[in-house]
Amino acid sequence: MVAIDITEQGRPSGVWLRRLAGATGPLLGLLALCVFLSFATDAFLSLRNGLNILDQITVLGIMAVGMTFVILIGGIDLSVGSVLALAMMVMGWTANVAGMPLGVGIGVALIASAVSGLIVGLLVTIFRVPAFIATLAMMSAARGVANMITDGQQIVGFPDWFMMLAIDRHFGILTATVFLMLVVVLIAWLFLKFRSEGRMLYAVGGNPEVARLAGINVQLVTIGVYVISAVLAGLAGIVLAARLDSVQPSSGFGYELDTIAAVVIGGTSLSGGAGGIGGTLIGVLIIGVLRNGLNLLNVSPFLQQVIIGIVIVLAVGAETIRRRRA
Amino acid sequence: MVAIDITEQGRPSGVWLRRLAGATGPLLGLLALCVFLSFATDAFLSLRNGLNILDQITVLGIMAVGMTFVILIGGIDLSVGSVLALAMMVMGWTANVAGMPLGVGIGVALIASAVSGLIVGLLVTIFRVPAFIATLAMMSAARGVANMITDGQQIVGFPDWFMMLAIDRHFGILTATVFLMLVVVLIAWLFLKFRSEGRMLYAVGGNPEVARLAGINVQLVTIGVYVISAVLAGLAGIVLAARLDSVQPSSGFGYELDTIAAVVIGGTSLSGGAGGIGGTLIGVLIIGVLRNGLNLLNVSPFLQQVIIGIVIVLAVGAETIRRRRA
Amino acid sequence: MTEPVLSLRGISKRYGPLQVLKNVSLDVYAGEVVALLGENGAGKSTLSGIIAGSRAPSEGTMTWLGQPYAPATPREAIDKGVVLIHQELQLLPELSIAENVFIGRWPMKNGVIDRAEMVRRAQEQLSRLNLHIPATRKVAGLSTANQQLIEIAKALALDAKLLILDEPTAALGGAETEALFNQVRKLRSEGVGIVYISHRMEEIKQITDRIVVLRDGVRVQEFADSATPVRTIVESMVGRPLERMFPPLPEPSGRPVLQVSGLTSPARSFRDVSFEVQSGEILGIAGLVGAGRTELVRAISGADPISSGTVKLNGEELRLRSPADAIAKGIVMVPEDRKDQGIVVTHRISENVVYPNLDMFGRRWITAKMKRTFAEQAISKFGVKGRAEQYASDLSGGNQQKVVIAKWLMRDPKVVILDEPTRGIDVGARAGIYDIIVNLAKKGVAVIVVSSDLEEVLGVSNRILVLAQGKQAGILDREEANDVSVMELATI
Amino acid sequence: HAAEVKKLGLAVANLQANFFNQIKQAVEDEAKKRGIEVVTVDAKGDGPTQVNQVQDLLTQNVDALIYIPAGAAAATVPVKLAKSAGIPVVNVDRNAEGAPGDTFLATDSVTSAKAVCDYILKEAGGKGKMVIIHGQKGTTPEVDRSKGCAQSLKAYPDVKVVAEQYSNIWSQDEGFQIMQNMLQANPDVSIVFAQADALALGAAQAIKVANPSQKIVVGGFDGDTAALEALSKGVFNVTATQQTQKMGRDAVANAVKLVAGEKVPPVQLMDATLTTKENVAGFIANHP
Ligand SMILES: Nc1ncnc2c1ncn2[C@@H]1O[C@H](COP(=O)(O)OP(=O)(O)OP(=O)(O)O)[C@@H](O)[C@H]1O
Ligand SMILES: Nc1ncnc2c1ncn2[C@@H]1O[C@H](COP(=O)(O)OP(=O)(O)OP(=O)(O)O)[C@@H](O)[C@H]1O
Ligand SMILES: [Mg+2]
Ligand SMILES: [Mg+2]
Repeated sequence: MVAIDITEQGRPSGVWLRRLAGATGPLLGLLALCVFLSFATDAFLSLRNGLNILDQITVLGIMAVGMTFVILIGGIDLSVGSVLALAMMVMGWTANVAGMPLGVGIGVALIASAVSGLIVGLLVTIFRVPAFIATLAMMSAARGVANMITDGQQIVGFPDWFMMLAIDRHFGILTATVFLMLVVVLIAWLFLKFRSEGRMLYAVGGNPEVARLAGINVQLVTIGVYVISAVLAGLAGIVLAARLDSVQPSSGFGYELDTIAAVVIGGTSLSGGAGGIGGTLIGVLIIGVLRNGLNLLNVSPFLQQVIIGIVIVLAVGAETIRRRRA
Repeated sequence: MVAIDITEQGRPSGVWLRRLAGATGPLLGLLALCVFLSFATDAFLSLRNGLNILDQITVLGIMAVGMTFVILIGGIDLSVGSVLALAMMVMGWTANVAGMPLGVGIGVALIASAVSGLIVGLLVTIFRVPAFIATLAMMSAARGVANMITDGQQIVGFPDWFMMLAIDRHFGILTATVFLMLVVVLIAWLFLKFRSEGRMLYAVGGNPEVARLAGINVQLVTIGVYVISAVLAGLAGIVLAARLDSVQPSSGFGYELDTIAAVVIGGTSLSGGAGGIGGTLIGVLIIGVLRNGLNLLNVSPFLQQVIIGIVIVLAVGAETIRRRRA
Repeated sequence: MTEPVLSLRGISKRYGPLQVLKNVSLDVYAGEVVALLGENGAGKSTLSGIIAGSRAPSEGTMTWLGQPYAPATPREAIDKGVVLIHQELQLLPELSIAENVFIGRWPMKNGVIDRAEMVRRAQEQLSRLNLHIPATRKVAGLSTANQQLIEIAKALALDAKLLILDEPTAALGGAETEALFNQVRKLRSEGVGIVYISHRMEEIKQITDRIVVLRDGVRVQEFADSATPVRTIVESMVGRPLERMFPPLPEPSGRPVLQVSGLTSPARSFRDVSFEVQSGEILGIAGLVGAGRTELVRAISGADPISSGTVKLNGEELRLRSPADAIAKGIVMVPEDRKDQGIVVTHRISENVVYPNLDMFGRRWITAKMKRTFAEQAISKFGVKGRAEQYASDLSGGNQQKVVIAKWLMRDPKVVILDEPTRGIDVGARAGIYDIIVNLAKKGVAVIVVSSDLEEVLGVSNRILVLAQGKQAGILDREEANDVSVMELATI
Repeated sequence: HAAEVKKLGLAVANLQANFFNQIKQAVEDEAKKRGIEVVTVDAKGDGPTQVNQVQDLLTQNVDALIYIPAGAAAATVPVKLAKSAGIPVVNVDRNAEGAPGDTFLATDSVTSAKAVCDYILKEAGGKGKMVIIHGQKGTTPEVDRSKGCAQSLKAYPDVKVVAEQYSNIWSQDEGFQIMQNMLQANPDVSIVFAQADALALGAAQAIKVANPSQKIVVGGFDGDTAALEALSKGVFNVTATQQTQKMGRDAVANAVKLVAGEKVPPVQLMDATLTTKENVAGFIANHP
């Protein structure tokens, strides 16, 4: 009855900053951090260090994309670190023990991750197990399986081309793995921002009942999101394997908190329905720059812990103060 | 005039099981676990093993009480493990380095914990930092400070009476530390159930705006709860020191997830406003019995991880299935 | 009357650039009921919130019993005897009814909560409202109407000297409303000052002594006599003459679109319901609160499962496993509870309007501009007072309701079900919604309107299905339907 | 009291560390050969967890306990618990000050670390800039290995230590990041001592990525399975291979002796063998 008018018209779009939604505070925090570090140490402000930081955040960045999806729908995924390890071990086993080509190993690893995510998704939707519990259980179980594959041993030695993915800086700039992360981030951003499936995540996170009544298949969306998160964790595992040229079942221990932290620092709300990839990227960068900078400054490890705590609070608290002023 | 609404008369209330609110499933899970273990291994069903299990859950139990409060108001506390370590180191330093009586050390340690909790509370209320971030920051900072006290070294050697608190089984049954845990649990249960301040936690967790409009000082309640949680974490640290007869800054690493898991397994909702101490006790026992039982069964460590994951899901999923039947 | 208990002088309220209240003054005396009227978004709830200490005014002063009065928190207001029943339900679903009634001020004995006393007193309050539910029951799962009554009981349990009721009857049926009015009259006779907010004009006549009208945040008029003709009051509210409430109904085409037969819910909250709705027809569904109307329409729209019976659309039997199935077939529903089912309050209007229509964008990229343009069409068509980028939580209740309706009518549905469509909607806008309903029917849509407002069902329906305790009591034609015949069926 | 060992308790610090995992496997193999049942528990690095696990082992009436302490430093309580249950304890790798086990098997970390540092400092020509990637700060191995390397450094006044950083969980990923950042701050580094093989492997990888013009000598510690293979490919230069197989075998043998009432020395230190590309092949074939 009512014709949809989807022509591009309307007011001039918002100030660029507004696109970042709740992440302006963290962005300011990130900028302040960078400015401070540039003055405090010569080593910080250089192309090479910038590329190093990108290298260092690749794994976290890829996982944080999946975690953003999960948190957007009001969920949580504690299993990412273990799924990462599982994927690594499956890949290593397939390639080096079963002797298949590494490409096959990568495929099998991603499938194993997807299955983990599927199990979590089914537990959350069909069996109504709270996401926290379902992913906590998967965190334990996937780690156990990862360990059992080689009885806790690491596997080393992959083809050279594989390691080169994380080493070779094409055109002197980007390694394949960093490029992969950037592509993942970009696709996720476009997906969330402009695709109807992406908008569904916001609806589900905002209020699942409203979403269901609006004809959105909440269960399917939920399952899909946990699968994506797990597959991205698996992908991060493969990147890590390339980076370390080895796989070990203890990899990714404790990564879940780092990943959730990056997402939440980036302004995505733990209660779901608000936030986005832009903020997550900032959150990931804050963590990456902070660790890099503190090491460059040669700050003692214990003091680093204190400073990291303070900076995280400042970056997020800045948002509150900014809003209060406005 | 208005006919009595039959559907809303409700079932006969007061069934004993219903008191446990959402924890009936987990309770059944716990019982099933105990029955299974009694048949599967001779070593399980004995007074001595029962007392061992109580010993083993003391630290987790005390922390889980504080965490229950926090989760009831819809918050989360990731800092408990670090605050535990901080309290241990403060106690150790005061007693063994500064040379004061151990009693003073304990007092100072509890004060240090309370201050950590107060800082978190203020960040959450006044600066509106999400609880996840505020406590994550405190987790990092408190660990750093705990490490800095002795530059990462442990402190050993406390008076004999102190260690005896965790070892001496009075009347052949309870150690002082287990007794302390039971007292903490009992007080917390009474407090939540019968004190108006306790009910306020449910109101704040159910809907902070409703609580505010009803005249409840939400900020004060919130700050109070984070202080209680931190003090109980500190108390758990002192118990742990007695148990280990030493303090080290790496203690309590990763305990936050265990503690949250115990509370959530016990049926307290992560979105706040529903749950209670009874459930938490069950959650703590499930974790304790499970670990104990798997060791007694001589299950290999890696397989244990898988089984723990599965049992946790079953314990919580049972609740869903039970509800669906009803 | 002597001194007013409460007087407001020059109260203004701004949200950023938006001025919501402008220089409002008001006196309330002991033992009177003042009606506060105005369109959706006129500022009634805002003013109530200021009086009750939950929001601060930007300018102006208040006096309470002759003393300067500026409550910083709701607690201060409650302690002074100023009590507000909020427009939105303020209950804690996981707690018992009794605990909700005494929230924050639980009766104590020996330092612990006196549960027996609490339950006893809560039960007493409930029975004053004719609500016979055990006070020990959890609030979760109660119908909206019963929750509203608990909300009222909560206020009655406080020792109020001034009671503000912000649309207390929006979710209530006639019987519950009458029970409420008895309590209001009792309080008035005890010398309590009462401010009464409602969009139901017939109630205003019944219960209020004096009428104050707000328009766009300005106090425009006062009628000292509640016998003032409704038309005059309404014109003062909307600022223009209002011709009529109900538009003439179209003739149904005679071609059945929706055929329901033998429909029964698993919980048997409705049983063996059969009816059909023709293209171009408006079927009203009436009944007492709890009769099962909501469950019935939720089942038809795929939101709840059915245990037996069939739903046919244009002769084709439907398998409805989810709302998505129903929507795909062209059956859409406007749910009764907007806050929990109709709208994501923390999201923008534009987002909310887009959610049920995501499929209309197909595989295209959805830009912010597209969403805004889409939403702007919807809100301008249905006269929502608000902008597309506004957050739903910043809209007045009535405007939120309009958004919920508007988001569905951007599609091309075959069957439109509206459950309590005008809950909380002002008279002017209500006429607009009736126009929308009738226009839908004129375009050949089959429309179902569920309402507890008898005047409304009678006014917009070609036929009226009456449910009584889940059973189909009968279907009345327009000619035979009136207050008496409907109520007779509803109460068997 | 001459008794026989039927059931052996093995409390491992952290199976995620290759070093401990190797010992565990050696213990289990040796026990199998002797027809002894082993109950293995893994504390995942947490001291209190280990106390619980030792309690559970005692509940199962093990005849002897092989105890690899978890946590930054050895806790005394497991030994005390076992003693009060009348069960002999073989400590491996770490020993608690107040409550030593009946015997203690370990690598002489100080000496071996000195050997590793001697090798890399000499290899680098006795001069240049050096960085040290420590293990988890304050832990016994970290302290001992730092001590050993410091002794070695005294003989090389021309070597300047320009940066020292600490890992938290001894992981390869940490080694990578720490080294990457160190190279950023000090591009002309030529000597690296990483206090564990995982850290060394990470550091070597970071060096490979940075592709510096100068040659960088990297030394590790432990003799992890994967590290030995890497060594054979020249990924890094030297490590000290701890005799994990021997430790595992000896642990079982000592437990048997203790239960049988025989006397064993309270401390049995063994050397870690300096391992380079030249002699690594033997170790890969047959881990000591
Ligand atoms: N937090 C807020 N921020 C911005 N605008 C607001 C906010 N709260 C209310 N408003 C605006 O204030 C105006 C008055 O709202 P109010 O809720 O007082 O109206 P009302 O008279 O109660 O309407 P209704 O009859 O629909 O309940 C509305 O236009 C609304 O959009
Ligand atoms: N979520 C729920 N859980 C349990 N019972 C419910 C729930 N929702 C409604 N009921 C009960 O089901 C019965 C039918 O309620 P329903 O809401 O369909 O009635 P209605 O005729 O639409 O009346 P109204 O909507 O005006 O309250 C009522 O007794 C109600 O209390
Ligand atoms: Mg209002
Ligand atoms: Mg209804």
